[in-house]
Amino acid sequence: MFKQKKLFELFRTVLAIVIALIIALITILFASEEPGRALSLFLFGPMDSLRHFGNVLEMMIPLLFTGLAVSLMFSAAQFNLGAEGAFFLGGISATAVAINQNLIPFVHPVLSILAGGLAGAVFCGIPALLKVKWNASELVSSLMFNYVALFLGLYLINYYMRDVDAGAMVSFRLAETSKLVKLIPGTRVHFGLIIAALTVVAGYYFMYRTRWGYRIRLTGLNSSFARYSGIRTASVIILSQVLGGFIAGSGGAIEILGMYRRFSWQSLPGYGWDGIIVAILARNNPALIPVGAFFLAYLRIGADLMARSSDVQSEVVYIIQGVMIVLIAAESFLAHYRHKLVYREARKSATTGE
Amino acid sequence: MNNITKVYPNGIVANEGVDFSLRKGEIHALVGENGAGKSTLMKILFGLEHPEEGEILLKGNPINIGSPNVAIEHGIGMVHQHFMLVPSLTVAENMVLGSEPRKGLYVNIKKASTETLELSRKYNLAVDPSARIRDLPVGIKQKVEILKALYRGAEILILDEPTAVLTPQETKELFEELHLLKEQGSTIIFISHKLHEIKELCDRLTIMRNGRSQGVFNVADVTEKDISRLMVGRDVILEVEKGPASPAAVSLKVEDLTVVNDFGKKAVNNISFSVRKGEILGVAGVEGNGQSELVEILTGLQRINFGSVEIEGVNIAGKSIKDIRNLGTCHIPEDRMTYGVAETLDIEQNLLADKHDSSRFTGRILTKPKIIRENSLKLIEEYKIKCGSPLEEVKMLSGGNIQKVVVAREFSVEPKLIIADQPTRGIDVGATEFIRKRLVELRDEGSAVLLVSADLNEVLELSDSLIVMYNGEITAYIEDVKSLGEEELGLFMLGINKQSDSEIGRALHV
Amino acid sequence: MSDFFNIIFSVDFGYAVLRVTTPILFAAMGALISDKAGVINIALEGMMLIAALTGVIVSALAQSAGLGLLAAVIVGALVGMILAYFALNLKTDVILAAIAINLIAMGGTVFILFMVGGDKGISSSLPSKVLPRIDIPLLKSIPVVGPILSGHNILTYMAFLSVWVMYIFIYKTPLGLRIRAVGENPDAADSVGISVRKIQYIALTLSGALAGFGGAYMSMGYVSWFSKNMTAGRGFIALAAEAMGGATPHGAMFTSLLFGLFDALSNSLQTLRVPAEFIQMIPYLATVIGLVIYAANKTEQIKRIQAQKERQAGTKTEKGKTT
Amino acid sequence: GGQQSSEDAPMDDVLKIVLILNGTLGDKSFFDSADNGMKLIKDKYGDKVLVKTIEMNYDETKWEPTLLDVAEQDWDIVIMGTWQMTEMLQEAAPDYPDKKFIIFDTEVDYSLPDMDNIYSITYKQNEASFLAGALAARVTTSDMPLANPEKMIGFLGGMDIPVINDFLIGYIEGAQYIDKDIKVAVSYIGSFDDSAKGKEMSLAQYSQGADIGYNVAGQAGLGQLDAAKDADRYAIGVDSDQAELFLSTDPAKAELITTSVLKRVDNSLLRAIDLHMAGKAPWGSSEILGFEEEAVGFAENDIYMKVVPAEIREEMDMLQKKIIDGDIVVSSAFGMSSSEIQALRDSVSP
Ligand SMILES: Nc1ncnc2c1ncn2[C@@H]1O[C@H](COP(=O)(O)OP(=O)(O)OP(=O)(O)O)[C@@H](O)[C@H]1O
Ligand SMILES: Nc1ncnc2c1ncn2[C@@H]1O[C@H](COP(=O)(O)OP(=O)(O)OP(=O)(O)O)[C@@H](O)[C@H]1O
Ligand SMILES: [Mg+2]
Ligand SMILES: [Mg+2]
Repeated sequence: MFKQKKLFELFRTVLAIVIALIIALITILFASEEPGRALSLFLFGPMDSLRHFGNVLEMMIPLLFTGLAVSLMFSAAQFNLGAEGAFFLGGISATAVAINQNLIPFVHPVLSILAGGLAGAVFCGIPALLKVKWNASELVSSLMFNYVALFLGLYLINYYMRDVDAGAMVSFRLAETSKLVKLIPGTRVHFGLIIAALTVVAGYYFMYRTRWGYRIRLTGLNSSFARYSGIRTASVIILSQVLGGFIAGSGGAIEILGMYRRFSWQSLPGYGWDGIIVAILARNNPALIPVGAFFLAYLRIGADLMARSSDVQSEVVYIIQGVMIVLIAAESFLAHYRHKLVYREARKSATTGE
Repeated sequence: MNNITKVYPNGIVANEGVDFSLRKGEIHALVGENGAGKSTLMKILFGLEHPEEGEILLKGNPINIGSPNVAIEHGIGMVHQHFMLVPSLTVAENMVLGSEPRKGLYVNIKKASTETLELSRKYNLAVDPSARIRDLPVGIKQKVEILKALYRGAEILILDEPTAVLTPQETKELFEELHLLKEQGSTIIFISHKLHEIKELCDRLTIMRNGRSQGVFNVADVTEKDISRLMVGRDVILEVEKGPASPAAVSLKVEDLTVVNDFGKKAVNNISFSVRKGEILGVAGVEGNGQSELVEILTGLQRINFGSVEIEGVNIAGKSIKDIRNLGTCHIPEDRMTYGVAETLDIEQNLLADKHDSSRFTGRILTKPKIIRENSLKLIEEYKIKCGSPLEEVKMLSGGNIQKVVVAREFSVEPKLIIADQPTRGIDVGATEFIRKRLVELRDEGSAVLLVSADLNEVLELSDSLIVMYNGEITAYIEDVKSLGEEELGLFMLGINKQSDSEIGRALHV
Repeated sequence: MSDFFNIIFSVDFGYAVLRVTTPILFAAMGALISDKAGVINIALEGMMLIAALTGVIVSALAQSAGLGLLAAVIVGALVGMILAYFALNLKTDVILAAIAINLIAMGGTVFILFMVGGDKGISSSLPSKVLPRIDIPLLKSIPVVGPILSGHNILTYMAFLSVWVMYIFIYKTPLGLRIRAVGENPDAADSVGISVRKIQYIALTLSGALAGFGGAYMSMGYVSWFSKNMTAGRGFIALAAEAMGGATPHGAMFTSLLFGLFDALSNSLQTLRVPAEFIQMIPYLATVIGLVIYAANKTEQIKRIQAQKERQAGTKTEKGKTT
Repeated sequence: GGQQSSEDAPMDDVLKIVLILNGTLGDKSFFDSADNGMKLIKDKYGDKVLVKTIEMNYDETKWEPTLLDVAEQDWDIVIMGTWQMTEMLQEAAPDYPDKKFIIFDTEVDYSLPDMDNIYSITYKQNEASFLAGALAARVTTSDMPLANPEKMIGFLGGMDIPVINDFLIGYIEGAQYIDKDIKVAVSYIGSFDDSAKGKEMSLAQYSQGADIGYNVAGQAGLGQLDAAKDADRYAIGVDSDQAELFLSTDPAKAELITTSVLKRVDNSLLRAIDLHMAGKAPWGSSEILGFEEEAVGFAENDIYMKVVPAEIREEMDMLQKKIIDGDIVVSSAFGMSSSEIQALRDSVSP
């Protein structure tokens, strides 16, 4: 029965993807004169060369961080959308350390990442503090703080870190000592992937195997019960948001150190929202975060390759992404058939059981 | 209802080939253990759930009840086990919700109010149409629920455990009203775990067990013992056997305690008492006379305003809930779904809530899954929690089994002081028997027990001594409960009689 | 500094505040109605964007601003239904579904703009129409107040009217009653034969329609074209305004105005000698500060009352003891 | 996507040119203009060339893979723009010595080894902006129908960043060249998308006394044109001839756009291919193009002729000549620190 249900889940997911692909194909038919080629680029492009597959892994790295960060924050039932701002500020703070030319390797990236993490922690901690102290909606405050983070970050770059010899608003070059080493030759996959993997594993153990994770989950599921059980829910809420912010901030730092020569974001990079997608797909379970992140990254890279190498408009990929995400997350999709299966099984076991 | 079979999406077969029939104008009881499938069957009749098999006949005609709307059209009304009211709306608004009288584009609130009043007069169920639901006590809410069904023209009225939250007085009143309804031609289905109520009120009864019907009986033909045997499949001891108490040192001492609630009212007014190891002190009283506030103070859920509370010799002022628990206190909360469990968490993790960080279950950093599993399996077996595995979500359990999860967790700390607030509310006779027995066992092992219950039988049966609360004050301290009659207790509970200060002062055991 | 006061006490400034507030107010009403029915609608941003494009295309094709507005509102409502379908029928997490809609809106509007207008940035090649401005005869002639309140786009008036309509709708009509019941206790609504799903469908559809008004204002009132991502976060700000306004029509209006005020201020204050980034921060920071002051006030008030009651009760207890 | 697909290119004597944009089309600015350059090339050379435009979007992490992808594919010339691409190109180009690269609006560092397959093009947008500033100064002090007595002009920037400030500095210098007392109200939108906010800010400038504004904010700057119509004031467009955008759909608005400062990336790319075809392309070096090469310019359309009085137009022609001849030297924001720019802004702030 259990196995059959799992099989059914697999079938359901596959079918959802197929339907999403059909919708994608229809959209592509409108946009392209060579829909077959476009679709195959979309589906298989990311696997047709090491570099392209590398692109998928590269993109996964920030998604792993923000996905984990969001799932940690949501686990405490806090609708904190600050991962976006934390990621951005994380990048800024890391830059402030990384443009320093007088540090030694290893220590340099560690310090930069810590700086990024701290910035993120403070940033996501503030809405939590306002919530706990005055019951101010964390949704509203974090949403607004994201914009504040953007403009604050731009100010810091513009007035303190901008390289005036560069032809754009970018920071000074990051010191070579601060960069994260590349892991796979021929791609830009960097050491951040290993940090991300370790963080996710640690995140899983933290959430499901430590007292703190337990407290966070319990507080998120039923805070009255958690309080009754002797848990100080206020500090648990703050802890979860600070930790989530730290992870998002480190993610921003690692993205900058691994992928950039200089800090050059001029708007919020959007990984916070992506993190929400990943976290919801993974149902806030760190163990499933890599699956969600891989899915989203693959989708994005495939779509990019399609837009780049075929005649499909790059905007079409947003439509396809949206449809795919929605269908795959649709819990009641085929629920009717699932119930029939359950019913048949129950009857069978009832009759054989007697 | 013929041959009804219902399988929930999680694969649980809640009803299996159930036949159920009603005669016009009768009060028909539906009884069974927790999770036997009573609520499910009624939800099917009311269109909230849809059976996989079976048919429903009304006056001989097959009908298809696709939604509550259809049920209402057919004159079926339901009062649910848990209140189905919107707290921020008024009584009148709740009454008419879904079939509002209109004036132009607007809801005709005036008409709603007058109709509510008329109805409440007609059936002798007094309510104030303009009061907000959130401000009402449970007894009134229950009346609103019944009126709601009647407003929609219910001829068949389903009452799913309406008395679980009522005081004896309120129950009595409700029964009078139900009789009145019956006389006026209504048919009533009555679900309860309190067998004496069924004996008192009902004409016939259907017994369910494990999703199947065990048959229909005339209430007059069966005894309470028969019913419980048919429900549980064995004999149930309806009275707890318990030896005399041997009280030892004081465990809990409350002195001059006053609690001011959010409305500035003194919910608890200058009370003093103590509980000794090896005794069960009952707190009797009509609900809403300060018992909940008292328990909140004792367990640290609320801060102490005035007075002092000592547990095991430690003053708990300024202590956290955790500190209080560490003194050896455990707490069975009144509202198990809010304070007792996290519904979507599995049983095992729920059993761990208060001791997740004890060194037994958690090392320096990581938890110890093996020991945790051993613990949960042991408790599930010991407390006979009916479930598929420790990893099942708590919300999949029936109310009684959820209560067992709470009790198992709370009792598994070798408690020095047990604060049991309505420990058997709404659970079946089997589970009730079990929990009561455990309480007595723990007393005999030397725990101090403070038992708060609105169920007079329970208080009288279980307690060694007793305080009665009325209007936030203690009106009586009864040292030996056996000497007390129900009548006498009632007078204390209603505040008509009050002992002298010195008599009450004995509660402190100084 | 006198410049500063000249700016904020000018008629133009007052007028600007109302203009800036309009799209946010519509979307905030959209947020309100879905919130009341117990579903959070994060897709307002995408809905506005889609409606803004629709308004432009239809008004250009039909050569009628009215039809453009109608189409924008209908399409907004349709998107609301689509969100409802995914969230309620297919049980996709409503936040995820809304994020997906925002994604689709972001790319889809540009794609369609390109198909229709041959341009990816702006719809200037389409002869689209704008909605008229309205002078209010009597009001107009009152000094100061007149020029601030009169002569706005018709949608500005409709936005403020919608607050009142919303109030009546939610608190006085049967449907409003049902929406509130569904939002607060869906099981209770279900048990009296109200279809929770239907009510939430209606609420999300109305929410989409209101966002549609906001979107139409952006492209057919505020400016006279559609451009890529032109809503620029207004849908999210509306969400914040609604939550901050305590989920009531008037509260949401008040907070929308507050945001409008600070936004207008930041638009006017750029000549102050402060880095632009700080001035750009003003509206957002002001919103958070507003929120915190409001929330803090409320909690402090509760604490104060509690303490006061305790004191009163305490003195009585003391007295009771001594006597 | 672009016009042709790459893979099925038949003959070897076809010159295959790809343009990779680190953004998206529709900016009404130099990405659109660059794309237009590809069209000009196609129109001129027909079957002898194969052209394609790829949008890489604004996510910077996607740019390098795309650059490497196209470098590996069968293209002869790879064109890209903006300073953000320089460092990537400097690293990639040496690995593909048989490919040619053109980078516009910036230049690579030719002191590095193996840069000889790269040709860099930059533009004198500050010089064109100088003219815009001078024109604005003349307009605000003129008795043209919509001008007011205040000596105040507006500047609407997208963000406080070097490229935008390069326009700003030329504009300020131009205005001050005409009259030292001219005040310049400077606003930055903080975004290149939010045209409503652009409109709001322009309205604020107009209501504070500016009677002509200059927008350098991509799509968001178009809000200024709407504001000009509402407030009945003048505007100056940027990058492309913005009056043309509205000439057919909203002539009344178009009439207020006195002129536009043009940055003709399209011309410069066509010129580059012309040079290449003639074997004269300066690979391995950089060129700064200005008025002479028609790489920057001043839209002298019908509206300009109609609205701007003849003596002002003559003066503009004269100034343009002075700039070309080097009699007037316009400063550049590149290389200035943020505080220096802030100080300059403050010095002309109203
Ligand atoms: N919504 C549901 N989803 C899954 N299983 C359910 C659901 N509702 C009930 N069940 C299962 O069906 C069985 C019968 O439940 P039902 O509500 O009919 O019991 P009951 O007789 O009313 O019990 P109680 O006395 O506790 O109210 C239970 O074992 C329960 O686990
Ligand atoms: N979502 C659910 N999933 C699984 N089972 C459920 C769910 N909701 C309710 N049940 C089951 O339905 C049954 C009845 O639910 P209900 O809430 O009526 O229990 P209950 O009546 O409170 O039990 P009791 O009679 O002991 O008070 C219970 O057995 C419960 O286990
Ligand atoms: Mg039940
Ligand atoms: Mg002037």
